[in-house]
Amino acid sequence: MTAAHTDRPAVTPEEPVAEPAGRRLVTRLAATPEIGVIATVIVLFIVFSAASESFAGVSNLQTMGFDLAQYGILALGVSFVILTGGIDLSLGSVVALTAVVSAWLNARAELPAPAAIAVTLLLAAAIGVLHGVFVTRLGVPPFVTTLITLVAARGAALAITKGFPIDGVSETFTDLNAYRVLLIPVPTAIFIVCCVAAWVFLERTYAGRQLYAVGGNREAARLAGIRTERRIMLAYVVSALCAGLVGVLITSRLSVGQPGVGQGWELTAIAAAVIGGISLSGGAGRVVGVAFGAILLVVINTGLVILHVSPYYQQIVLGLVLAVAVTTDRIRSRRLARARRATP
Amino acid sequence: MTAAHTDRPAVTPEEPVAEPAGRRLVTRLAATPEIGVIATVIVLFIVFSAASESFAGVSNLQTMGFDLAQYGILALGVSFVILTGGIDLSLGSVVALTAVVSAWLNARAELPAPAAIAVTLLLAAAIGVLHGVFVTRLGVPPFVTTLITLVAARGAALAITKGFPIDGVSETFTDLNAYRVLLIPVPTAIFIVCCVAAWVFLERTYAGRQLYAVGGNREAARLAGIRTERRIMLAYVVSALCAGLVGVLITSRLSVGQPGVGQGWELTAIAAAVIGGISLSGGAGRVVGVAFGAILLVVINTGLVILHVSPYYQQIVLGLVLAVAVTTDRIRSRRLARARRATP
Amino acid sequence: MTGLHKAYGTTTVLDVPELVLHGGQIVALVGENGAGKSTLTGILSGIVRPDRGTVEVGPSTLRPGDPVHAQQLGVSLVAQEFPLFGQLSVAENLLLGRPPAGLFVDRSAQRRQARALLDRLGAAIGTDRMVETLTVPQQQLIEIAKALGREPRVLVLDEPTSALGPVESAAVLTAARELAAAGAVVVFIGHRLDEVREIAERVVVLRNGRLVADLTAAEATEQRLVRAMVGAELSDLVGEPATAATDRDAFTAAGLTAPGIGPVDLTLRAGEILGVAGLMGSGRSRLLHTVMGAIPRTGGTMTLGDRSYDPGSPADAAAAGVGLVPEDRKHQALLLDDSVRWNVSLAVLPTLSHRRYFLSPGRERTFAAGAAAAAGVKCESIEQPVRGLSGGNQQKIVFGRWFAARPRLLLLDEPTRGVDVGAKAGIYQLIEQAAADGMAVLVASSELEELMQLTHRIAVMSRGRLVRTFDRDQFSKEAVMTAATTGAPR
Amino acid sequence: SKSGGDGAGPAAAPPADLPGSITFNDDDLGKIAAEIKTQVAGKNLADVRVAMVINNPSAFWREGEAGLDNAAKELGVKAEFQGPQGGDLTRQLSILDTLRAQKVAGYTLSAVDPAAARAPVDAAISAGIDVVAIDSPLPGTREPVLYLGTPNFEAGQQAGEAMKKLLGGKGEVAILTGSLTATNATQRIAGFQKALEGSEIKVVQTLADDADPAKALSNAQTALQANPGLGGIYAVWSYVGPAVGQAVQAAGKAGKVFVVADDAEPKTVQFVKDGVIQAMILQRPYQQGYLGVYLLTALKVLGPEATNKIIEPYVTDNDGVRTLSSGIGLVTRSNLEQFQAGLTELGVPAQ
Ligand SMILES: Nc1ncnc2c1ncn2[C@@H]1O[C@H](COP(=O)(O)OP(=O)(O)OP(=O)(O)O)[C@@H](O)[C@H]1O
Ligand SMILES: Nc1ncnc2c1ncn2[C@@H]1O[C@H](COP(=O)(O)OP(=O)(O)OP(=O)(O)O)[C@@H](O)[C@H]1O
Ligand SMILES: [Mg+2]
Ligand SMILES: [Mg+2]
Repeated sequence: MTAAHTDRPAVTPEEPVAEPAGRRLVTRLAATPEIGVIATVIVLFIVFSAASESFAGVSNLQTMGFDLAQYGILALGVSFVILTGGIDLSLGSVVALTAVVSAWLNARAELPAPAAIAVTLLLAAAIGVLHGVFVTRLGVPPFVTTLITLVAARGAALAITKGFPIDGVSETFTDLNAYRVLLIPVPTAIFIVCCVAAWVFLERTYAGRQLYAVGGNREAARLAGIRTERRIMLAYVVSALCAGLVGVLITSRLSVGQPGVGQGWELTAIAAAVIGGISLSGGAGRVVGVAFGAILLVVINTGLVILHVSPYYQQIVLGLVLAVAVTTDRIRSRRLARARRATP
Repeated sequence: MTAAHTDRPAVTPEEPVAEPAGRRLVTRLAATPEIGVIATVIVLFIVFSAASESFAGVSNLQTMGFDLAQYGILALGVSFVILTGGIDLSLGSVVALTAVVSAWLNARAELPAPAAIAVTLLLAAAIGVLHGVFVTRLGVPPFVTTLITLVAARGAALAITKGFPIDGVSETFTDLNAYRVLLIPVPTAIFIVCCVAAWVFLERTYAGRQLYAVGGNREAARLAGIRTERRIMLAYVVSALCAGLVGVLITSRLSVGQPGVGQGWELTAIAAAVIGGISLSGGAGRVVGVAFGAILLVVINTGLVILHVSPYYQQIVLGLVLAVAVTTDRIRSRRLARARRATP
Repeated sequence: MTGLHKAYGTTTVLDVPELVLHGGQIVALVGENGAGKSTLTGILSGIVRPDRGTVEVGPSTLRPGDPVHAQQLGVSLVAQEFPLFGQLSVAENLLLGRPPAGLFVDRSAQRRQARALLDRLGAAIGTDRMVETLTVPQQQLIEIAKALGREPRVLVLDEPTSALGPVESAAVLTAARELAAAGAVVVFIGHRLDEVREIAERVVVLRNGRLVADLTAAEATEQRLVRAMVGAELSDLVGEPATAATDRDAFTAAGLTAPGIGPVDLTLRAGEILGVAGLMGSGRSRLLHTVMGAIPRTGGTMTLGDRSYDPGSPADAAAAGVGLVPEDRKHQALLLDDSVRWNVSLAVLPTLSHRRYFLSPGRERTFAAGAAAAAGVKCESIEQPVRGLSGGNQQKIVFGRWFAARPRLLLLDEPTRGVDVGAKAGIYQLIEQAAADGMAVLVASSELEELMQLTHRIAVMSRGRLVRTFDRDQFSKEAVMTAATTGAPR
Repeated sequence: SKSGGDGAGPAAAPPADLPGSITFNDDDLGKIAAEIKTQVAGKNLADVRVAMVINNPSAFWREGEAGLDNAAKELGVKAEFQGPQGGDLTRQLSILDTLRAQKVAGYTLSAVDPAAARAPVDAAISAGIDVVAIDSPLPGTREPVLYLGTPNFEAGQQAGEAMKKLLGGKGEVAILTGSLTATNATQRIAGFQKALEGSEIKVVQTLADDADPAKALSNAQTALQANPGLGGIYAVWSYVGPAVGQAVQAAGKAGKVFVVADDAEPKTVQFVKDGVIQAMILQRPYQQGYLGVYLLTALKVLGPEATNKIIEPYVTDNDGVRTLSSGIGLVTRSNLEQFQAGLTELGVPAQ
């Protein structure tokens, strides 16, 4: 009777039967959902390096490293929320608020840098918890919840500073930005660490897999005995913490607490995540994609400057590049799908 | 056998059994999902009018009318897209682009105002079609599709003007704004017309119903013989057209084509729609809610100015007001749900 | 279980003073659609919170409405709608609910355990496949394997075999028996009375939420069960099609091919009911989807009536007069959060509108009420969201939708999946009515008896092809099964 | 009915005691340019690459870009024009670092936030790249950076003085600005308030529109309704002037509510003609672009000493910052034509 099954075609296991290793690798690659964004990054990188020798130079790469740390960490954080099927629009404002608060604590309240940073991160976490409560307990849509914070947090940053940057941040604080670990700026290093941590959590821990489950089918997850509310709460806290971390890094980079910083970064971060393959309907997407999504945006932005594109034209060019990248990627994956269906 | 069926309790009409008309109205009201936002609007309006006699004054109401036209029309447009389960982030940028283009056509290319407006709206429609094609044919997520336009359209506006406002718009063009229909500014009147049109389409035409169906369960709609792609396409065209209309109204209001206009309005519009009860997962929500969602935002914004709230605190106050409004509304609807379950 | 009571709004859907289930026994729970079976089992497994009453499992009392606690007490449920995670692998779906063994996932162990569970059901499904790429039947198997994996003390199977072909059903029933033999309680909900009587040692009958009969297997004759369920005598189920098919060709497919199916040649005459049998994955659904234009066909020609028929989309098909009742009502047919009215009128909206574009609410309401009643839908009001309806009632709504559209060719994929005997007979009548009115009907089903009762001919599919067609006089379970299992290889 | 018509009537001319001035500091700066030109004559300038980094791609800087291009043509050096999209602070810092990586000879910088710009500027200087601050000074860098321009604070102060004269020293005013955080806005507002100190003029309302021209108009209209006794409005940022002018005109308060606006957008100019706006406060972005290139070229080719020798006579010291003022222009109805003639002469793109 089991025999009767095993010879049934429709349900043969995934892997196509023996195939030359070479071709297999290629097909495997073509099948990786993230391949599109990765390829784009590589292509653009080559193009830009060819166009200007300084592009691939250490100091320029380091500059890109700083930007990458900012957008990348935000993208990672928001990915957690998106995986649960939610969204976090508050990132940019939380960055501004935490940037200002950390500066204020350090410069005005004269807390030593580490203490100031710790307190700031606590504040960020608290914001995350608040989001979690609104979404899980009150059932307010994530979009609305975080939109309110988008307004309120920005407002708070403004109210604290009355619009003037907070100066007088201590050396130790700004050093966070000055140092390099084997040529890698500290913020970039932090970003890399975050990537690894996120990967381990999402791919290799039960909690991580459960996060996917919650995003994939919340009711089912509940019935399967998963503590969905905790997972969702966690996602929002992670997201807010990342924003707080970026806020701290910015203040250390600017050496002042600037309330105007981070305007619209939430969209950049979400864009990076989505371009990297995180599905906005939740439950699908991987860390690699997010990382490369962020890299892509940074590479394009720097490239435009390197190529002397007039600031009046940079945005439209950026838009066109993205359009081309996305379109080609879609066409690839559709080809793939068709090919799949063709082979029965 | 047939007997076995017909003696089943046949389908009963919806009206629940007799209930005192008064109580019935109340319960009906409490059950309307939009009641929360409507109530908030009324309360705030009373508060503000009490606080300052100029608030309810004709000329201030007219000013609010202009703002309402801007945000309201956008909110209506984006609601169509959200109902299909999509999102349109390009609104603000399309507003800027169309504002600039219409001015350019009228002032530089010296087209008569009506022609300029017509061509501009055509452009807007074209953008909508483009979105539709990306989403339906290429399967690019709406978020990404419209995010690209957000960047590109803004870029185009900047590239066309080099940041310069385009001056020399003709009288007839600006008159669009100057005239009043029984004290109601033309743009506000246009908004009202749009509301009615949207209501008729969504509630009273089968195409509108199919739009809801597509948002509710796209596969089911498809298998039920609905041309899902056309409906989705329609939604994006409507959304873009609304943005174009707003762009035209703004140029006529400012009497110059300003590339900087409309920054971040997509969020305001989406917020209005969502606060008004449009579900971001698609397939649910009504025009009344959207209209009042927009009114709410305009009332708060103007109120804060009228009450001389310090500009450094306005945003944070706005945030708090929204938070309170949303929370109380959620609590109401949960109470209601519980009450429903209680009555045997 | 004692004093259980559950009401939604004004209607009491369950009122069971006492029900005791003994270990080591398979108890069948039968009843019409909407009788309260899923509600009862839902309460038992903590998904549904009763208004009154308690559930004791062994010594301890179940915390009402707490599915996690229910699982801790060893109650595990195979629900009517399978709550699976499309984006996770089969293995993860099978094991995710388990209390984590430490912080990190041991994937190889996960694979091994998953494979073991699947083999118990003889399901050769790759453990790394993403569940959303699986078919409905396969998903049902996963769901069952998941429940078995919890080594439950109480196993509830809510229509486990409704989506399965004969072979798979057999495997599931064996597994259930083994579990019972090991001392667990197995509650089995089903509408196939023969199956019920084959497996159950005790049969409990619900009607309108009340316990109306509690019989031993011996007492439970088909007659008695049906009387108890329907509360009325049923003229024994339709023996054979009332009307003979005409000789006008209504639909023909020649060399029809599509991803994974064909070439398929078949001819349907007006008024004919053609059954499509086959094992799961044999291509029945895909054939229907292809005819409906939902899967782009790669070759061959089709004619509908006397015109050539080339649907680019289901919309074209619907316009040409073809309708499809899909097998997965939840994902392929229903707007769960919308009203019965919306769902019933979905396929005929244009015809309900006046001046080409505008809906007339009055007309729609009368139409919807009529269509719902005609399909024998049980609901408080046509404004009630369909999510609240029982599985069978939901199925009837989908059927009502298409039947009201009066297409020339009606495609039915598992049309009576999860539909009770009484309603089933009703749907059969509707189908025959359709045929009598000159519609051509193509019925894909995993229930051979159903096909043998209902159809004029049965076409057997295997590996995407039509391997053989039987006329009524040739009908025999054995022959059909052999054709299905040993279908002509590619 | 058609609104605003009532306001369009002939408005009160600005009080006689508000003379315009558009001499800026062009004579001195012109001398510097000439001197540099003669000294670098004959040197190979082909591979001198300089850049101008603005704080925000906006109309204001088109004049500066024209200056940049003219100077580059005259000297035959390569000059590029850079700025962060949407005036994003960190993007500007990245641009500065990118320029450093590209080893340009030097750049002029209008910092989004001077304090924040310190680090990258220090890095640039230690990498041998010359930096000249334009628009707003760069205090606190490791090596003092020459500042070419007019402090926004000073511009705001000028606006305040003008407003004082217009109101005769007492009344209610409102400030309408594009931003409450951007340095050039905060500085101007601070300067404006400084100028009003001691007078009986009080600022009853400050409104920001987050760089949104439409909101600027709504703000202006609401402000007029919220403050019936309003006597004057200071419009910070270029597009705010037209918005205010339009609101005032529509409210029929032209000449009753005095308006002082920054920058010379076409509409603003028009409103000055019509007497709706009484004064425009102008900086000299043209010179900041034009002389910027000359200074950077000199610093590169002639070296610091020589360059300093040339500019020394004209440099002033504003609390520690070596400053070459580009002057401030006050344009009223009296000197409008003259001003516009000047611009076209400089080859600034037609407005
Ligand atoms: N969430 C709900 N809201 C309102 N009514 C409900 C809800 N769930 C179930 N019902 C009603 O309770 C009754 C019993 O439903 P139940 O699903 O238990 O029937 P069933 O015996 O499982 O039928 P089937 O055999 O079709 O699955 C039905 O009439 C159904 O309409
Ligand atoms: N509408 C469809 N579009 C594309 N592929 C489909 C479709 N329906 C089914 N398939 C694929 O066909 C394969 C078999 O699926 P499924 O068993 O549901 O259809 P089937 O072969 O007709 O099975 P059955 O005969 O049990 O209906 C699966 O891989 C499934 O993904
Ligand atoms: Mg059921
Ligand atoms: Mg099937």
